[in-house]
Amino acid sequence: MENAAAKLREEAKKLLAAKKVDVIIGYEKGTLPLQSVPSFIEKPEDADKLVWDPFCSQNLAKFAHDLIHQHKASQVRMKPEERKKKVVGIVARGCTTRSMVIHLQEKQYGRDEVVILGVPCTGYVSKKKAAGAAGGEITGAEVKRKDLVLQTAAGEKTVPLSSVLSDSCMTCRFNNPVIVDVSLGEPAPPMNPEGEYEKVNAFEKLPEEERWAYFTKEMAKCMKCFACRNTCPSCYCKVCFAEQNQPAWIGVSVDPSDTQMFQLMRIFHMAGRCVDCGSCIEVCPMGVDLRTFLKKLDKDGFELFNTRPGGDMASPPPLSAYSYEDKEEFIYNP
Amino acid sequence: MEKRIIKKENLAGLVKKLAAERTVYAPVMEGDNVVYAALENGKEPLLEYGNTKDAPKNLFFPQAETLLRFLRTKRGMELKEDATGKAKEVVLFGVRPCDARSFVLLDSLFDQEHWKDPYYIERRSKTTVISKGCVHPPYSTCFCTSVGGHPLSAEGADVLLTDLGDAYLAEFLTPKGEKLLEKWGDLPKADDAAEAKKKDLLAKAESEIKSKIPGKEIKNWLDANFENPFWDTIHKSCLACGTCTYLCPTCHCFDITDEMKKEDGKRVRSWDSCMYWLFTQETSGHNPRTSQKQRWRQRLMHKFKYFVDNFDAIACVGCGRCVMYCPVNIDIRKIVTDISKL
Amino acid sequence: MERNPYLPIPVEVVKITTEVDTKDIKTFRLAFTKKEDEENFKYMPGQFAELSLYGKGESPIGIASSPTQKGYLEFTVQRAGVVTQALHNMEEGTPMGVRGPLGNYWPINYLEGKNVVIVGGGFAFTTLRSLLNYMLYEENRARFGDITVVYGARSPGLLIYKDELTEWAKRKDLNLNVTVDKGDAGWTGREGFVPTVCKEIAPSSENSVTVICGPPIMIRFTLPVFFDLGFSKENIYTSLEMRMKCGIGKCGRCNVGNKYVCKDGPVFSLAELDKLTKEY
Amino acid sequence: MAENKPQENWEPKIVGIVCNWCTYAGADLAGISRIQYPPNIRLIRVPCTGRINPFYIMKALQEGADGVLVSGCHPGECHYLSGNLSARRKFNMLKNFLTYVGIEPERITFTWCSASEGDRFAQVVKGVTERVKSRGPAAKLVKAL
Repeated sequence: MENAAAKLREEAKKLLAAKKVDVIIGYEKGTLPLQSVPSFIEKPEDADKLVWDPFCSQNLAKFAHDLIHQHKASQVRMKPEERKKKVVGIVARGCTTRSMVIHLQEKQYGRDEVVILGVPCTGYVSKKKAAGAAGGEITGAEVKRKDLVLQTAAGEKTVPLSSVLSDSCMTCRFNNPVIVDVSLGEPAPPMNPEGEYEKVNAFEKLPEEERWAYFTKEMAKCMKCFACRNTCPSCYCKVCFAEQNQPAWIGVSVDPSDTQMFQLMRIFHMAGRCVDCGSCIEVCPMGVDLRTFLKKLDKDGFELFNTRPGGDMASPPPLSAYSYEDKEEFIYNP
Repeated sequence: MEKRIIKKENLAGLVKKLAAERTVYAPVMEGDNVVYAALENGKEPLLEYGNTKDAPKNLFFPQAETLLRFLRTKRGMELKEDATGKAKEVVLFGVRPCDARSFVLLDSLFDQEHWKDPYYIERRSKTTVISKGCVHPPYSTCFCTSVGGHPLSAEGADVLLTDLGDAYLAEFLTPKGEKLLEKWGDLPKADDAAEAKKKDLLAKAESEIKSKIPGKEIKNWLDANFENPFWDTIHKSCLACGTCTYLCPTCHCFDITDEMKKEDGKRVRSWDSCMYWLFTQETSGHNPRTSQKQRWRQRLMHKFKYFVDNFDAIACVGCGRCVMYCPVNIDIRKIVTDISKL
Repeated sequence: MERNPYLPIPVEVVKITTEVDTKDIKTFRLAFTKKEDEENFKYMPGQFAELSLYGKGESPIGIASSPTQKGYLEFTVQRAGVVTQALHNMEEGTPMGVRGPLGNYWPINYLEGKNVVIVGGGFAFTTLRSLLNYMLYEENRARFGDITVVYGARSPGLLIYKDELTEWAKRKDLNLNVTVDKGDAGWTGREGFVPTVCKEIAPSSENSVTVICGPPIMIRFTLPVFFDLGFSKENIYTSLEMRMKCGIGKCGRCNVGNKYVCKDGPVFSLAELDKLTKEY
Repeated sequence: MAENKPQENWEPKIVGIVCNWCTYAGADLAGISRIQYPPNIRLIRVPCTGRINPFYIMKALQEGADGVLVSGCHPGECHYLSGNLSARRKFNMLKNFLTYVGIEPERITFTWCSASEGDRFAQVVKGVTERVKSRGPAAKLVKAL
């Protein structure tokens, strides 16, 4: 992992110095423990800020999309021949590259507008799980080989790294980049993708009322800050349905149905587009369990249409394709 | 002002006694989060906690509040009722001094001489605030002393509880607070020793606050530097979510929307956030704050300059929620410190 | 305690006038349902009010009538968003609400004894019309010096208050200059942009104040003309526009620097605007 | 929220979103042929089932519909060649998803019904009304003002 970080800085410097990219989106150290936060490096000498560690949680594909689109928006009034292309370098793990595959399939930018610095990934630490393990405020955190050492007011606590990884990482099928321009390390060993749908399978078996009770309980936590939507690389609509007012899809009032509606609609918009990067869950300040619901769409997408979102450039997103042979057991016949 | 002593084991009982006759909001554990909730259905108030995840402003300035109701009639839409005059007497228990201070700041906005906000004022005047001092600052991100508060501040509280170790010192600061004392009955009077101990505890607690920011000092820079390259450096990783503003005890911007269902309708005031692009978007398509850079500048300026200009106080109480829960760790302490070095 | 400022005052639409050929600007005359509301609604030219349509929302609109016109309020509204669309679909006799008066007003006291130059463009002429009618009112006219008006629109069909323009043109105590960017077959008046016309008329800056309201592009090109004529920034007033919700300085979106356009504005002199940030 | 018990004399409100070319014509045929079917359904005509935003279905539930029926041309008969095939994928996932979160599956029905199947249309509406009736008035997702 340390090797990957060193190689990352070196490659970033080269790319910036050679002006092959205008900016590198990576991670830098935050002000709090467990935080490696998005960073935007524009000068080669700043590349030393870049880090790559198990605290790099966010899917950076969102920023690649935003930067390219902001740049294009700033040039709409220019003559076509005067417009400049902005090339974005991006530190990308498996899920980040999958999101980029989705962007490319959905024609959000060209392959020549991004330079992918692919990093092998062994998962990132879930802040919620780490907080649970520490049992108090974490004032310092450090990775020591396969362990995470947490400092708290009560003292030091060591937990195995594998026990505090994000749920998405533990069952990740794509922890190595699926598309890459500059590779920053040997492929990482596989995680445990077989257990991917365990939770969904168990949830499906619950009685209807229990499922509904769990759904409403989780959604009751949501305060509609929209952090989940805004961090999601697949949520890039210029005007989100949640903001439309002619007509308004969701109301502002405190009635639970409005929050439930927002989440149902957002989650369903992820059908065939969610790469299970876990960013929405990681950023949620209230700790809403979105994954149980998002993963169901992933499972259905695979079982019904045999696709894995962003898995490779050649396979189309499930809802933008069709086949005469698609299953239709759900169709009602009187 | 009455000063009494409450034995540690009695506090929960006293709170429940209040809860038996009126609604008491107190920090409770809901799932993994400590939040304010009404003590009903046997919910237990938490006595040991850092701070709640949500700010208690929700009680006076709810996330969504009905301003008025109307009805569709044959003539057209007609006003049915004004939603003021409905608030009940409640007790808000266990507020940290920083959050209690936020009420004073919100008062200066909602309870101005001209244009009083009846909804806020009504709830505020019917709520008795029992504050719980921080003899140990609960988080390393606490910075109340840098923005005009301190860990045992009584500002905004009606009753202040200070944990003396073996018992609580209870100071009944306002007439509203003293009314609670009548309900609680005879409590032993506090002596000078308790007072002296509180002073020591305050000094100790203040020294334990390691996070310091030059909150007041940056005002001159903000006055002169609306345009400055520094503003290009903070917003890049911002997700433009509303976490910081929704969790902030002093953020008070809102939206007003009408909702209809069949013939009934209501006008709702709901939280809004300067972090959203829609916040200032005009119907014409013009938007005075088009970029996240401008929105971040607005947020910072509002807290550390505009509010100071208008109300002579920084609109930040140093609770550290925005620091702890920002998804991308944009740290207002760092920004303020960076500005002071410019 | 003062009246709940969020509670609209009940009014009724009594008259709707379509102002322009494109039919997307209409003037609504609203009469108070209760007599006491009418007496309490004391306003000055330049102030605005929130037009409140239950079920649709509210929209801040400048008051186009003058306080000297008793018994009703008038608002000239362009169809643009949810509320204004609904307003345009309304019929005479429908009840609705008004919240106000809100904001500050044109500096009437300051204008007294001075010559006044009114410059308006397009449909931003509404509160200027209020000011003009206020000053032209019999009892008020003597309080002010010479009044010069420059009013422009893109085409003759887009001029608003056509009847009043005809009336004003007949008056001797008013120098009215109506111009259009481009005339049509029936147009016998002046052609030309507002800044050009201002330059031609060249009102004296001696003891004079300019009140200007219009699209930003017009303001941008007109101001230099007045600076050249010797007008100081203290003697040029304009009105700002911002997204608003509460109208009473609380909801936090219409601020320019530490001033709220709804409460401390919308009227500012250029000298005051210079002290504020350029974020509007 | 607890599920409501079917009340006496309660009649469900069902929103039917149907395609212009097949099912709407089928409904017409049912009418012309004087085939009786329950009056609980309110039809919304859209050009094609492929045009139906899944949000419409969720929104109908929020606004208080007790059930939603979506019906279009049989696969292979779409006026726009493949609209109903795209729709089939969407609705398959939607139905599974809403059922998964705990919405009663009987409330959301998808079917095909061609312009010549007036009889089938009546049968579908009859069946759907009974299915919805068996679950009582909708309570989940319904917005209270």
